[in-house]
Amino acid sequence: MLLLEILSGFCLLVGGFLCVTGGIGLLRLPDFFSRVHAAGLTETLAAPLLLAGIMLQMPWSLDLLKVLFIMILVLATNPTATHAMAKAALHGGQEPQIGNGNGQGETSSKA
Amino acid sequence: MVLLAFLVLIALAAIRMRDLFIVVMLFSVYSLMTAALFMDLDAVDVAFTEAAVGAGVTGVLMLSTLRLTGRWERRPSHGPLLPLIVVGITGAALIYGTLDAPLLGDPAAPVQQHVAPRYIEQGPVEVGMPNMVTAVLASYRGFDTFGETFVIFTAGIAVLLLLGIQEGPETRPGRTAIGDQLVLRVVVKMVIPLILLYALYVQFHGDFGAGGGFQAGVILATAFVLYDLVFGEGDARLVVPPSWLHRLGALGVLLYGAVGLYALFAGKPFLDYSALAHDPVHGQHLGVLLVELGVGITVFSIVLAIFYALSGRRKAS
Amino acid sequence: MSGLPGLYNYWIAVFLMMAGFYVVISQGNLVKKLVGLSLFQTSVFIFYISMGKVADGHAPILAEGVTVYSNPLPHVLILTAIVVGVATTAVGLALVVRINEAYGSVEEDEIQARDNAADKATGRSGGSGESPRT
Amino acid sequence: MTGELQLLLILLVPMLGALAVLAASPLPNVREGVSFVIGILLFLLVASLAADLSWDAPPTLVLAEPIQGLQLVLTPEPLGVLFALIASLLWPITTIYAMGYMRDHHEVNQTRFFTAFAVSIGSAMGIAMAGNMLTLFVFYEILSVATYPLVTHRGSVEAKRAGRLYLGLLMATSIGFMLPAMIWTWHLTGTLTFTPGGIFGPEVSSGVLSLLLLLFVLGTGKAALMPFHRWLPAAMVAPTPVSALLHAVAVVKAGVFTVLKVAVYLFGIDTLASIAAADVLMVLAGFTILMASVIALRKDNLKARLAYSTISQLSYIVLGAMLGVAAGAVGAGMHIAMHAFGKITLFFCAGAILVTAHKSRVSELNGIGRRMPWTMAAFAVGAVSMIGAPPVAGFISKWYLLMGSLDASHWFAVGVIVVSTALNTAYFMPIVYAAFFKPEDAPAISGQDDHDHPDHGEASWPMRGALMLTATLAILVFFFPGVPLALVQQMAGL
Amino acid sequence: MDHLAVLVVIVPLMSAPVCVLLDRSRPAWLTSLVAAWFSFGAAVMLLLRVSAEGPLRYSLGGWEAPWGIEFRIDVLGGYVLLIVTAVAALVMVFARHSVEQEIPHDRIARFYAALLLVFAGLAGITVTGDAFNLFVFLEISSLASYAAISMGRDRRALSASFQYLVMGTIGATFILIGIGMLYMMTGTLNMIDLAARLPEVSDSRTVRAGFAFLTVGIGLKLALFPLHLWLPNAYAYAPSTVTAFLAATATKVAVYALLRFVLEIFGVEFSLHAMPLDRILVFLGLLGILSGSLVAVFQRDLKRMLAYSSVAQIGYMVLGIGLASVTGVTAAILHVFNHALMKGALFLALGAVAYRVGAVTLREFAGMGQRLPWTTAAIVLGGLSLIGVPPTAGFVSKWYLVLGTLEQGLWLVAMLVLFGSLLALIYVWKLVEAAYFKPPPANAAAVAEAPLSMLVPVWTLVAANIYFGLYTDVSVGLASRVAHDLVGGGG
Amino acid sequence: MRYVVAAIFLAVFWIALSGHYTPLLLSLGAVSVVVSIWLVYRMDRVDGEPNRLTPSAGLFGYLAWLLWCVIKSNVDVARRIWSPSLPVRPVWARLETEVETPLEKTLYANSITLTPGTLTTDVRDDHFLVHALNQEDIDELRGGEMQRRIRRLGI
Amino acid sequence: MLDAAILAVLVTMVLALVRAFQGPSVYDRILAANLFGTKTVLLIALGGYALQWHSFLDIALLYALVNFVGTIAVMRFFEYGSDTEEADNGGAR
Repeated sequence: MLLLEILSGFCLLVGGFLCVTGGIGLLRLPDFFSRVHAAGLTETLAAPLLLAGIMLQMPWSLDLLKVLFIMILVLATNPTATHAMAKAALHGGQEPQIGNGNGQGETSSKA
Repeated sequence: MVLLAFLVLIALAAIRMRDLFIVVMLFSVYSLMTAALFMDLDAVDVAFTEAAVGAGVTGVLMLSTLRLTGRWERRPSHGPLLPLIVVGITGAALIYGTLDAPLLGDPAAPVQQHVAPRYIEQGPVEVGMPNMVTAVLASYRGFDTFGETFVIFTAGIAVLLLLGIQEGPETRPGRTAIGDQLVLRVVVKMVIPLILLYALYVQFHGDFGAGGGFQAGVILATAFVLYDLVFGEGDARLVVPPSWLHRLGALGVLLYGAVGLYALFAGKPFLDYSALAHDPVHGQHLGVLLVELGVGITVFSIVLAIFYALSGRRKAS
Repeated sequence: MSGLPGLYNYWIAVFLMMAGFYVVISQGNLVKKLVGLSLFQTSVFIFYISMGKVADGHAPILAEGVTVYSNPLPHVLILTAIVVGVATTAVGLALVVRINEAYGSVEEDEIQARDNAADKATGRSGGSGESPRT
Repeated sequence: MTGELQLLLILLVPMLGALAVLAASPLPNVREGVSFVIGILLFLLVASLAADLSWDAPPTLVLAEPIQGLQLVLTPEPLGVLFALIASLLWPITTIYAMGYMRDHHEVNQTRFFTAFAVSIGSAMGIAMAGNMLTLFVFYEILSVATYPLVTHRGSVEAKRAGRLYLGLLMATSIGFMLPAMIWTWHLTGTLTFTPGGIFGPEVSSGVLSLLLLLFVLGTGKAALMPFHRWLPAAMVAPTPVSALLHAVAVVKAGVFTVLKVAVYLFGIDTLASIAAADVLMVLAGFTILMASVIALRKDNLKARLAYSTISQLSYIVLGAMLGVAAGAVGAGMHIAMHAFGKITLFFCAGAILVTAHKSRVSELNGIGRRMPWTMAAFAVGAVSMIGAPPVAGFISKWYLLMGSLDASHWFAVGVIVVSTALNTAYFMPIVYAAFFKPEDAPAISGQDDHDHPDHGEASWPMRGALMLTATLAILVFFFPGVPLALVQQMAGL
Repeated sequence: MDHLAVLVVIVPLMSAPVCVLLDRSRPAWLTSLVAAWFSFGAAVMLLLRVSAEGPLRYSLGGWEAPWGIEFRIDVLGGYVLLIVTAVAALVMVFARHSVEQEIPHDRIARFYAALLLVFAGLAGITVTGDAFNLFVFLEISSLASYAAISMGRDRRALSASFQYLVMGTIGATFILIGIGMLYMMTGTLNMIDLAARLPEVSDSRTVRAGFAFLTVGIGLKLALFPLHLWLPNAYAYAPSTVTAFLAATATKVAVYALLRFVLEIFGVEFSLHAMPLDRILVFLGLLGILSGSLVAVFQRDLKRMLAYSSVAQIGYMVLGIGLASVTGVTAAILHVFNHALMKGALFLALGAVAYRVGAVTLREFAGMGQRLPWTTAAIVLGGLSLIGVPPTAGFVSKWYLVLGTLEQGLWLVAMLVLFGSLLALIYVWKLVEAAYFKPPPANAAAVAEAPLSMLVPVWTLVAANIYFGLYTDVSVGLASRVAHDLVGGGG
Repeated sequence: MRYVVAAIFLAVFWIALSGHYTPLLLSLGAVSVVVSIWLVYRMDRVDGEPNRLTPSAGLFGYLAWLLWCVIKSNVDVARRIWSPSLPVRPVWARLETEVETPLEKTLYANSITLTPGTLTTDVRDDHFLVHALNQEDIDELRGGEMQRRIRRLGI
Repeated sequence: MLDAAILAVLVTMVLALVRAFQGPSVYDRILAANLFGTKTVLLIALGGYALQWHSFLDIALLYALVNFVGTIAVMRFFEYGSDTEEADNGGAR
């Protein structure tokens, strides 16, 4: 039991930390496309971690399955939404800011 | 408190923004926050509905309108003084009104005293379902809900009168931001069955937990809205033809009414579900199930019809 | 948060209502008006739900070991009111779409101006001295 | 036939007649025949009612009860019967006249004309028989509305303006003054029934009574008391039969009749004497008499002159009513009858001249007596009646008025009557003189008056017959004033 | 028999989806017609019964009030219900041709559904005994009427309808706030229960604020003077049927709501004496009368003219309530009835004209007396009633109103009321003059009189105008009875 | 067959959600599953893109691997964000791909997006457009580990 | 632990909100709104668990769904090109 609680606490803490990190990233990063990465950060690992954190605390019941469903849903839909957003932004005239020098971005392939 | 602060911030931002797209998005977020607040105030069912309706349906409908009317609001030509005065007076009146109001959460407030205890104490016994909100909604105040169903039906009629639905498949939409995204299509196709089942789950579990016909109808409609958004309206209309919708909507309302009339013909008052079975509580249960079904069908079809009507409209050249 | 003393909840609800109300009566864009209307209504819902809350109460769904429930009646009322709100918004949006098709604009001032121009053109101006605003 | 039924028929006959006229609209002869027959029928009805009426227990016919406790009720009383008799007697005569006039004058919309005419007479009957103020008011308003199409009959800009003024003034005064007065009275006393001796108890202060009286009398726009007299000259754009019957008899008499009724049956003659406003009104009436006479003197248009003469004569009645003595009321009542015969004759003549000679100005009438001797003779009779000289009807009523004034020691009233008689003479006699004794003018510059009929003769028979009949009546009444006098004295409680 | 109370609302309500299912114009019309007449019959029987036996209570769902929702029909409710159903029954007869001409063919069935919903909503407001249920019915009728109004052929119908939607929704939300505050202080939504429990808490600020919000909200729906801006355009550009129906019923029902809340639930003592509502109502009523009538005088579109006239007429009703006396309230209730008769007749007649001629401005109206004699005559008679010329119904209500003002010694008010009548004379007379004393436009095509199905309702209402100007046992009798109940003998 | 699998899956979903096992609710659940499947069947008929994903051991293995990648890149990105100098040099590159079926493409694209630091912005027939925070991320993708694993799933 | 996690989520929401208000481009706002929505789901899940709300998971599930649909809808109805208007109108404020 203690193990579970420690594990849960760890998950929650790390999840929370990553969550805030994503938020900071959202603010700090220079352009839209980079910010997408930051957003992805909070969603891909932070969300499951947080959910896992409460799963570990919960008594065994069907609710656990529900949390799992939520997790799957979040994991399935968020990257998709992010991807759709990125694509839309690209077509909507957002120029990705390309890092100086070493990236030979093939911006010409823009549709 | 934090939620309320969020709400205030969002509301202020919504006033200042002139990009209506953003305003609508903020409104959706606002709704979502309100729903969270409702959760905190123990109003589970309301939170459920607000999330599905305010953030979901309303937002989508507004967005589809914006597509037709343009994104930018012009700077208002009138000074804000007069509205501010009106708002100031109204707000002052409201604040004045709250001064004598019972404090938040006071168990001795009149609200908690008079009518409510019976719902809480007797509701589960008399109507036979743990969710008192559903008991009150569908049975004690079933007639309000009957009216509510008609409100949504009326809205459907109104939108159909105003816009009509273009029948049959249309050509694929023009260059929208989603375009023809493969990833989206696959994921959405995977998610939709879950949404459908979830909606039906919500429909039939209103007795036990949050949810009920209205929420279920909205979620079910949302599934098709999602399908329409990603696969284009042509496909969506082949799956659920518009010509079904207004008929379904009417049938749902009639189902509700028929349950009421059945009671009436059985010599009981209108909507008295105990007439439906020998055991009154069983009758109540059956009645609630049926009327919730009616509500669900109506809400689903009308919401979808409204969405079809708005999104199928072509931009005036 | 549920232990919040007093009336702040109401006051903030009032502030939000007024924010929505302000949008309705001050903005010329019809869509924004509708957004304001929805804001207004949603805030009224907060007001209602607040009054049903019982301190340390639980959601009014029968559960074991829970004795204090919040009042279900405001919830029911607001469920209905939410439906009314979305219905109104839907009808309003449909109207906006039609107005946009008929006038080519969704700005109140422009619509007014176009009506007046049409009036002058057909000479049917009926002394519409008061310009309906708000 | 019971009294109730008679009353009902008196009201219904003209109204149904209006419908019959409408129905007969495609057949002009039938239409006018119907008009005439109904007129005769009505007169017979009124006469038979008058004949076997017992004043102690008059029949009462309740029509409806629009206000709780306040009915629409018809109850004949002497003055009303007199008014009804006159109106119904003159109606068939006017119909005869109108047939000639309308055809000779090639008027359009004749069906509308005869229909509205019948409705007007019907409402005049209603006014006459009204058993309480509300009933009177109802028919008063119907009369205003029903006569409106007659005034605007021609549809010209001028006619419409006149119609607007007509209706506006009549409605404004009745709704603005009479209605509140009525409602206030109802509020104060709880009744509006015409009661000999009045309905106001001693608890109503004289100040309130004064105000009420002012409201009632000023609210009776049809009495054409200055400053509410403007509609009457304006209404002269109507076809002459209208002017003759309605604006010499039915409408204006309805007005003064109302004043008289209010004075006698709501306030009571005795009460009236103690009310300050009565004196104010008397002065106003006197002023109107004199002013209108002076204006009449300056009018060249014959119908306008007659109209101002009417205004002046009407105020005699108001004056008489306001004297606050029985003799004054008798004089006023008699004047309603007496003035009618004279004035209708005058209007008939004016119409005949217009239709036959196409002349409408006094200054054009030189020598016309030689071409239209019968017409102008009748005119002379009417003029004498207006002046109030024997042996014509006008003398009797003026006599009683003078008696009343003396009775009440109202020297102002006496003075007014004397001076106005002189003025009357001044504006009527020159016409008679010019018609018979001045040489005919040469036709005006030819070409301008294409429609002039230099070789016209006497008016056509219906017109001539009608005007001679009324002139004869005017003289006959002088010699046999029994019926009207008896009725009026009954009213005044003598 | 008991079930009539609920059937009177349910039948039209449920006929609406039936119309949608039928989806063809003729059967839809027939359904609406039957539903409306059924309701009318039911309303008559209910009123008879209620006036004989006292209020009728019907617990919906078998749950007794205050827990469940109840219908409660008393004389006031039955009276207004009768007005609504009667007008609906007549309008439905009228509707067939008019709707076929004005509404696109494929939408007729839905249009009837909307019309039925408006009707059922209004009827529901009058019978319900639950404050929140009233709000629900209000919204049903409002939403349906937004749609129905927007079906007018002029594009301004759209903007008018939108404006109505915004203002109506604000009004409804205010009502919702008001109901919420009352609920907050009493814990009940049932009207009788509210009335019983309010006095205990009536000096709390919450109740006062709730009162203010309810009144303003109803005022918006009522088109009370400064809040009337939505009304003229909405009435002017809506389809004829809708205009006639709404003008004759919608504001009446709002007056009903005002009476119900102000006089019954809050009680005279609180509303009119503790709160200064009486003076406010008198003042606003007067302003409404004068401004409405004045603006009406300058209108050339006849529907607009009559719409402004409606603003003025609402002023009369509100004024009557503000007098706070038995006579004043009698006048208000009576005018509710009479105004329904006259405006119903007038707007229906205009609809008949529009059916034959198209637009109805003063210019088109020239010579109408010859072109459409029966319809025009109806308009003239209706107009006379509007002015208050005896022996029409309008006169009777004006009588009571002026009597009410005089009882209170409000001389100036009485004078201004009558001045309003004179303004009405002016605008009605402009119409009469145009109809009878102007030649028809040169290019006017010869038109036949409107079909009988339109003329009969029009003339029924006109006849009612005159009948109720003469025989007022029913109209005044009921009104004064209600007024006595509401205000009490002392008032 | 597909639908049977889907139905079973949905039934499990229902049972998980429901928590009430009365005959009434179970039968309602059955009805619900049938209705859902029917609607999905209609959709498939219309759009011709039926869903073929069936759970298998390989898939779970892949997911586990992906999770590891995600954790790695998360740490990496978090480190960059917190670093005061903000060491990001965004690049945008074309990534040649060999995956064929729509499902594979979806999985690949989503996997790329799912790992922070890389983001698929467009999916083409034979290449993706990928945006990355740093060049190294792109290089790693070009290493093809992920693509290989996906192809091995054979979906 | 739980409280700390909730706090973290709230902080993230604030940050997202800041981004949503700042923009600058409409995509940034959409992204922020989406993120905000996701965080709300987490908040409901965590907070609901902490405060023992009834059926909070159903609601979290629904929120996740709505958030997704909302974002898709924004993308769908957001047409290319309209973003250029932003320059013409002088900024989004």
